[in-house]
Amino acid sequence: ADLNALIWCDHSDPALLQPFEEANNVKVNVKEFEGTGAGLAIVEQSQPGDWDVMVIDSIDVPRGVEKGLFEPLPEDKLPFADLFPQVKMDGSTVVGGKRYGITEKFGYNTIGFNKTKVDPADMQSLASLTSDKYKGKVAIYDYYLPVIGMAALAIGKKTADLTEADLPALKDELLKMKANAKLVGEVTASQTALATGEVDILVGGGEWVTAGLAKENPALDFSIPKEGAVLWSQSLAMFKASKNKDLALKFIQYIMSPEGQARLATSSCYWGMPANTKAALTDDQKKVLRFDEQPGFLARAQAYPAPNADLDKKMQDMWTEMLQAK
Amino acid sequence: MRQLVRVVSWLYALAVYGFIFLPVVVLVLFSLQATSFPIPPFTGPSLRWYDAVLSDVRLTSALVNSLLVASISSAAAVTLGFLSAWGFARFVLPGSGLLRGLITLPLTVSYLIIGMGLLVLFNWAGVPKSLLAAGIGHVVINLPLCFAIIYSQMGDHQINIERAARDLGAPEWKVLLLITVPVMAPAIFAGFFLSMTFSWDEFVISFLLTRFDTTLPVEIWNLLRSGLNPKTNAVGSLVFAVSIVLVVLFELTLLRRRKT
Amino acid sequence: MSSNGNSGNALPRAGRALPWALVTPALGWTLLFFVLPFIAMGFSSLTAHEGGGFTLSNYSQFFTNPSYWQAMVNSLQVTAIVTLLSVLLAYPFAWILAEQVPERWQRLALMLAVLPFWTSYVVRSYSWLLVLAQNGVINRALTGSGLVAEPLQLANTRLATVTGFVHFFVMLLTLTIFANLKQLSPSYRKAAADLGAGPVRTFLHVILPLTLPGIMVGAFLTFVLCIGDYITPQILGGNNELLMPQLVMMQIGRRGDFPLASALSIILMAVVTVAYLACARWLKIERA
Amino acid sequence: MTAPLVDIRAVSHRFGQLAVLKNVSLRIEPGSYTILLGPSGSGKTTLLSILGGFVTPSEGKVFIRGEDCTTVAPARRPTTTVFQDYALFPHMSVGGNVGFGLRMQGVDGATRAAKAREALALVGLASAFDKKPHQLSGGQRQRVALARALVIEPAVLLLDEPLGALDLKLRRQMQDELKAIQKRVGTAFIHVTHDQEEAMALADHCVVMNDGRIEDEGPPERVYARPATRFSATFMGESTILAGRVAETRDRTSTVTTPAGPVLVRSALPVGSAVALAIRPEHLMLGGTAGTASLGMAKVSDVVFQGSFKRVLAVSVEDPSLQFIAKLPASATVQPGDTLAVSCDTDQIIVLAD
Amino acid sequence: MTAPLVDIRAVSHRFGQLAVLKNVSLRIEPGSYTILLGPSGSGKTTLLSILGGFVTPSEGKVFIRGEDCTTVAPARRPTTTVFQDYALFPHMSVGGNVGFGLRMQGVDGATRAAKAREALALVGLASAFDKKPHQLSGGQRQRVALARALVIEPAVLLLDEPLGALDLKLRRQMQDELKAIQKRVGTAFIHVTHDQEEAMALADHCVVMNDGRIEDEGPPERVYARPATRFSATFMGESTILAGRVAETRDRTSTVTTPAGPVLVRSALPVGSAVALAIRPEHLMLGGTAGTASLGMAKVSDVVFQGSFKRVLAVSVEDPSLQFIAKLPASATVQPGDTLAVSCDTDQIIVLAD
Ligand SMILES: Nc1ncnc2c1ncn2[C@@H]1O[C@H](COP(=O)(O)OP(=O)(O)OP(=O)(O)O)[C@@H](O)[C@H]1O
Ligand SMILES: Nc1ncnc2c1ncn2[C@@H]1O[C@H](COP(=O)(O)OP(=O)(O)OP(=O)(O)O)[C@@H](O)[C@H]1O
Ligand SMILES: NCCCCNCCCN
Ligand SMILES: [Mg+2]
Ligand SMILES: [Mg+2]
Repeated sequence: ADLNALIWCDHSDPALLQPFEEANNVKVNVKEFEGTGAGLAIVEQSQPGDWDVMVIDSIDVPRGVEKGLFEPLPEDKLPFADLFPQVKMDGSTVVGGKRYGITEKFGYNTIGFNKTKVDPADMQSLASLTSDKYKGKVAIYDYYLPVIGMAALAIGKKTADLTEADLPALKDELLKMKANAKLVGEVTASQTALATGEVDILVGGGEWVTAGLAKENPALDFSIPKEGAVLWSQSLAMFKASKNKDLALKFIQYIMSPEGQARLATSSCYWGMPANTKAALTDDQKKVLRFDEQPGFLARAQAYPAPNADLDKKMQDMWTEMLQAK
Repeated sequence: MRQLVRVVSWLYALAVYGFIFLPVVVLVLFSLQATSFPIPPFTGPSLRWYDAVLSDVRLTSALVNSLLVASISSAAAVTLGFLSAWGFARFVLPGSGLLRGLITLPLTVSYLIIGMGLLVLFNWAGVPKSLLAAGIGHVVINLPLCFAIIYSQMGDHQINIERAARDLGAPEWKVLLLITVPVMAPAIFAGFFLSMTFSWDEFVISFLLTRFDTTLPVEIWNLLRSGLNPKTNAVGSLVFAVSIVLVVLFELTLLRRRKT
Repeated sequence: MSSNGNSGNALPRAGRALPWALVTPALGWTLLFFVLPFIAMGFSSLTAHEGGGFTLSNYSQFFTNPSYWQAMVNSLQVTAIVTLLSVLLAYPFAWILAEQVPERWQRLALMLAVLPFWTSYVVRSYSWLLVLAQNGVINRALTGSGLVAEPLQLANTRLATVTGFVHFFVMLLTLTIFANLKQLSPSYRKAAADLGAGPVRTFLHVILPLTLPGIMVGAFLTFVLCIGDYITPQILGGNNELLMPQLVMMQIGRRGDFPLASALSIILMAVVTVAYLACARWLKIERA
Repeated sequence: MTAPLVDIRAVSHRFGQLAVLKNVSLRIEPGSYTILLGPSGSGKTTLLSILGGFVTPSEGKVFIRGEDCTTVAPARRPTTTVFQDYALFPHMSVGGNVGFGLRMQGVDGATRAAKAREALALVGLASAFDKKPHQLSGGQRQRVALARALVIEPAVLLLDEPLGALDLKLRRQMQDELKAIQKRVGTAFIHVTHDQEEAMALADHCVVMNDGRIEDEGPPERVYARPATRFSATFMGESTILAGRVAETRDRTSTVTTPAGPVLVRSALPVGSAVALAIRPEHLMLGGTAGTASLGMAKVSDVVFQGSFKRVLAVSVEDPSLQFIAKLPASATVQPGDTLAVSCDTDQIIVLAD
Repeated sequence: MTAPLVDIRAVSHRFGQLAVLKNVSLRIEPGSYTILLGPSGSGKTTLLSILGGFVTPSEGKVFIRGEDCTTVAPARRPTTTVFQDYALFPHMSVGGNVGFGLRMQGVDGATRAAKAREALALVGLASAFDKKPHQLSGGQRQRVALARALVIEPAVLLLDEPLGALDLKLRRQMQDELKAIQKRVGTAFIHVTHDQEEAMALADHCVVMNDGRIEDEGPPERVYARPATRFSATFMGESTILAGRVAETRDRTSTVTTPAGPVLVRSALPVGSAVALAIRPEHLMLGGTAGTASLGMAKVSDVVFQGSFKRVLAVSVEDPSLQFIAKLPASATVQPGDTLAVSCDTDQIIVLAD
């Protein structure tokens, strides 16, 4: 039987999937999506049982649970003890006392930059992103939640507390960023822009951009500025209607295993911190990911904003407006 | 004066050729790049990205999918187009002008809209996304094309040829098989070939209507979004090479046809 | 048209069903997979994203939210520029191929001119990104030769989107215009020359007006394909502005908002229809 | 008298509002060569299509060999059509074309090839068996179309302007061949043309059509010499037409007043009635007073040498709107500008009821 | 004698390897109507294109009004061409078409319209000014093309098979009109055709071409009555051809041995040389012994009534490969199967150097 997985692009790396496929003699069918909204829409358009596992923003796990999509995970069969405690995200992954998601990978939406082209000291403040000094040298990662989160940090708000009342100030901040920006791009476009010198700074960048490119371009780096950074964290969840729950569990176990974690962390689409502290990473890889600095980073990081449906739509419209701004 | 026109023409033509070939040359050149960024300086030549492409199962199966969808949907489009063109050209049907307009209408609609419509319809009807769904979409865009090409070639001369066959005792299906199809073969072939080309290259409908088994353009799009590297150049160059071989074959067979 | 009447075939009574049997599959297909989806999309566009129910809000959003209708303005601007530029570039090129290149080389020259047509469309846009990038071939050449001091911003601009589009449509239009020029009887040209028109006036008074219908067909095709395309602006435009297809895809890709996407598609369709009506008189297919 | 091979009874046909055939009746004898002659749009092709079964008439019936064939499909009629554009199957060899009808009858390959070769030999193209139609000249294609139609031994062969696409020299040559072939095979031919010379060269029976009606029919000599109507007098060869009125009738002879003066004709016509007199060009005499009927004086406006004769146009001095058309021997010495007496023999004057 | 209007001097032309014109020289007089007559591929269009300036000859020169025009562009020559497909500009009205040449000369709108109307009136189409070409019939389009060419008052009008696309009846009618128009305007017309009847109907001067060479030229009467070559004897009207050998020559008379027996001809020919004798159909006599030269007996194989005459084919009894073609008066009573004596007048025998 095949395993049908609704995933982010890092999971489509053959280097990650093939060992699992070979070991279990199955085929993993993957479908990529971008945001949680899109992912849930795909599920809605499918027949029950079409999907087995899903990758989802940790903070959005409750949205899936609300729709009755997910199956609780057997904690005893998964290496919960080995996870970085800060990224277990029990506030989101545990609903009604049951655990529906397990964090597999995390990182920061912060400032990515080319240290040979900018003053690293400037990168300690979010204010630099809107300063004239870097006009036209900036790219913005095209995903509204983390970048809105960064805008919130820049105006001194907590990402968890955002309400509709904050939108005008956030919009102001976003428009200022846009005025400085050369482009607003998805994963590859923004990575490419930074790597090829199209821009020197990526708003929303982080290890997920710079780590994978470190070999090619060691000048790429990221910082956690004094205002803090936005923590991204992705979880795995299993579908209640899955016809292959055993296999689904095996898959989650594989991803959470030290080998699986190492492969996921360094997958071709983007790198990121493994949630499992025991991930079988080489020293070089750990260094690139700044494995050892994590405790300090995590302390200053805030989670993704988690708007309700109404605010979410408003945020997206605000984002559209930012894109259209000249 | 004539000389001047000649010189200016040459320069202009060269400039346009340059414009047309610039991205292709760059594409192929940097597919041979040894490092991960397909931008200058050139670090190749190396075949590692070709290697990577050929060992990527998703890409190769997408290639097979694309060929399947393109050939089957084109065959369907050309069959439907041919039959209807024949019907409209040979018989007086009430409201013929309007019905012909209806068949050609999708030609005037953007692919995105056709894809969106099918997506909404299939959602509503509970039809799952699949290559088949994308293939249906491709028939929608190619049917009017095949119809228009074949219909425009069905002149009165062909009408008399068919009448002659009937007159000599051929039943309708023999007229179709022995006369109309062979006589219309060039137009049928042209319709099929164009459909293949369009289907082969179509992105948005396949993107909206497939799930994991998808077509090459969608897979290339996915590849693009998983990081900039010369693998994309390598796929592109391979596709280009295969297409050129097909086009040259097409030309040769067509030319031979014309000569005999 | 004169002898079209010939087609008035008298079939034996048993054969009366045949014509319908021939055209029904195509008509059925079109009704089922083109007209019906349209109706479905129409219904969908009148429902609310969350919770269903009849609403006009998907349409009113478009008209009241400037960042939405700005996408239409952008689309129309880009499409107009692309169509115009493509025709202006392709016409002289097709003319040179048809009239300046010796007959025996014309096929080859034309083949060569449309060869890149057969690279994958997605890959073609991506290649332009490489060409236009900050460190791309053009900027390297410009800075390397000292023509400019700083690399120009070419990628991630409307210019880049337009370039990618024009590249594709120059090939398409060259094909159609070339075919049109070749169809003209050589005696028109001879007659004009004979009556005292120089090359310029022959072109202006005879060749151009006679190829105008072909140009219109090509231009309309360009319009339809360009205004509905997602790939090129998405890859080359750098999200510095949104075009309609991007806005539509965003509704699906980001939020799965099919009703809004449907409404936007229908609005886009309406604009294409207006364009169609504007050049309808040139867009007939007739039998040879 | 034998039963007619084809019997068209009171056939009328309309395309939409347009009445194209108006109550046409016609009988075709076995082994005859019938020509349907008439101007463009007169309904010739429509009549032929009704015979071939491609069009079902709005009214009337068609009997072939005594059987009602009005609604029988083309394939099941004992007729075959040779189309003006030949309608050869371009993808088949000449042999394949000629053998097609037999193939449809289920005749086996060898017999088919033998019969096709025979038919090709009949039209003088024995060597073309393996060629493709596009390798043949226009005249050769014509003959292949003929062989293809003849090989299935139809009772009636229908030809729609079979020579229309050929140039004059080839047309003449093909006329001779068509006639010879028809004599050899004995099949009834019905042949549409608008060329009156072709009609005279080929027809046993000539049917003149105009505006959906049969104006005149009969052996071509009769139709030429004694046309039934004014239309047929001008369409079947040229004529000088004198419009006149009957002034006096005595003994079986009438005097008609015409613009060229009073003319005696050998018919008893009602006095006061309007008549038209037609005179064939070869019967007009210019200069001298050789003819028994004088037609006044005329000024020669044009003399055209046509090889074996001279065609002369002359304008009546009495009425400049009257133009005489005459054929004089090549040796005649008239010049444009000459004013000459015009006359003819009373016997040659054709009286047309106007 | 006045200087010729057009003087073609030793023109040769090759397309690649193919020699299409071989050393052609020709003079055209002002106001004349010249016909270039010849079979397909004989180089007529090429010669006309060289005159019009669309083709520059490989060798030789073209003088028009004494000026060397060999390499002058079409626009700057005093010639205008009427194309076989008319080449009317479909997007312009008839008036726009006719006025086009004047517009190119910078003539103002009002004058242009006036002149265009005049030219249209000349060709009998005054009312068509505002129509589009596609609204006209073939013959009308032809006349518009003529008006368009004439309005700029060329010294020479070139017409390439101007009537080729018209049906027979219309072609005849347009021949009369062309001739009349040419007389009215006085422009020299050079007209290409492969229809010998058209040539005779129109030409003042007839040029017979074959295989890139001029075979014969002169007034059509002369070319018909005394063709210079065997080709011209069969192309310009039919002839019976007797191949023979000169047996004896005495005084200015020779005896030629032919399949039909010895024939006397009035020329001193070298004894033993091969000659061909041509006899026009209207000069052959059948039955009786009216002619001065006896041609033996022949069996009538076909008699075709052609209205004003009968065309008779007869096979020589002496040599069945010899076919006589004769024109007899309509009143003749020969029947197929009759065996008759064939003769002609010695004076009518045309001697062709073989
Ligand atoms: N299928 C049809 N529908 C409508 N009108 C028709 C059709 N076929 C013929 N006609 C009209 O019927 C009339 C007679 O046509 P038909 O073809 O029989 O004439 P014809 O004598 O063969 O003329 P021609 O010499 O031009 O071939 C014409 O006016 C023609 O326009
Ligand atoms: N542009 C050309 N290139 C090569 N060969 C040519 C060209 N034009 C004409 N020919 C050849 O030259 C020869 C003479 O052609 P031309 O058109 O002068 O003949 P024509 O007497 O006008 O014949 P037709 O009566 O068929 O029009 C033909 O063999 C033709 O194939
Ligand atoms: N959700 C943002 C985390 C950063 C990495 N982005 C990957 C997005 C895949 N679609
Ligand atoms: Mg007809
Ligand atoms: Mg010619």
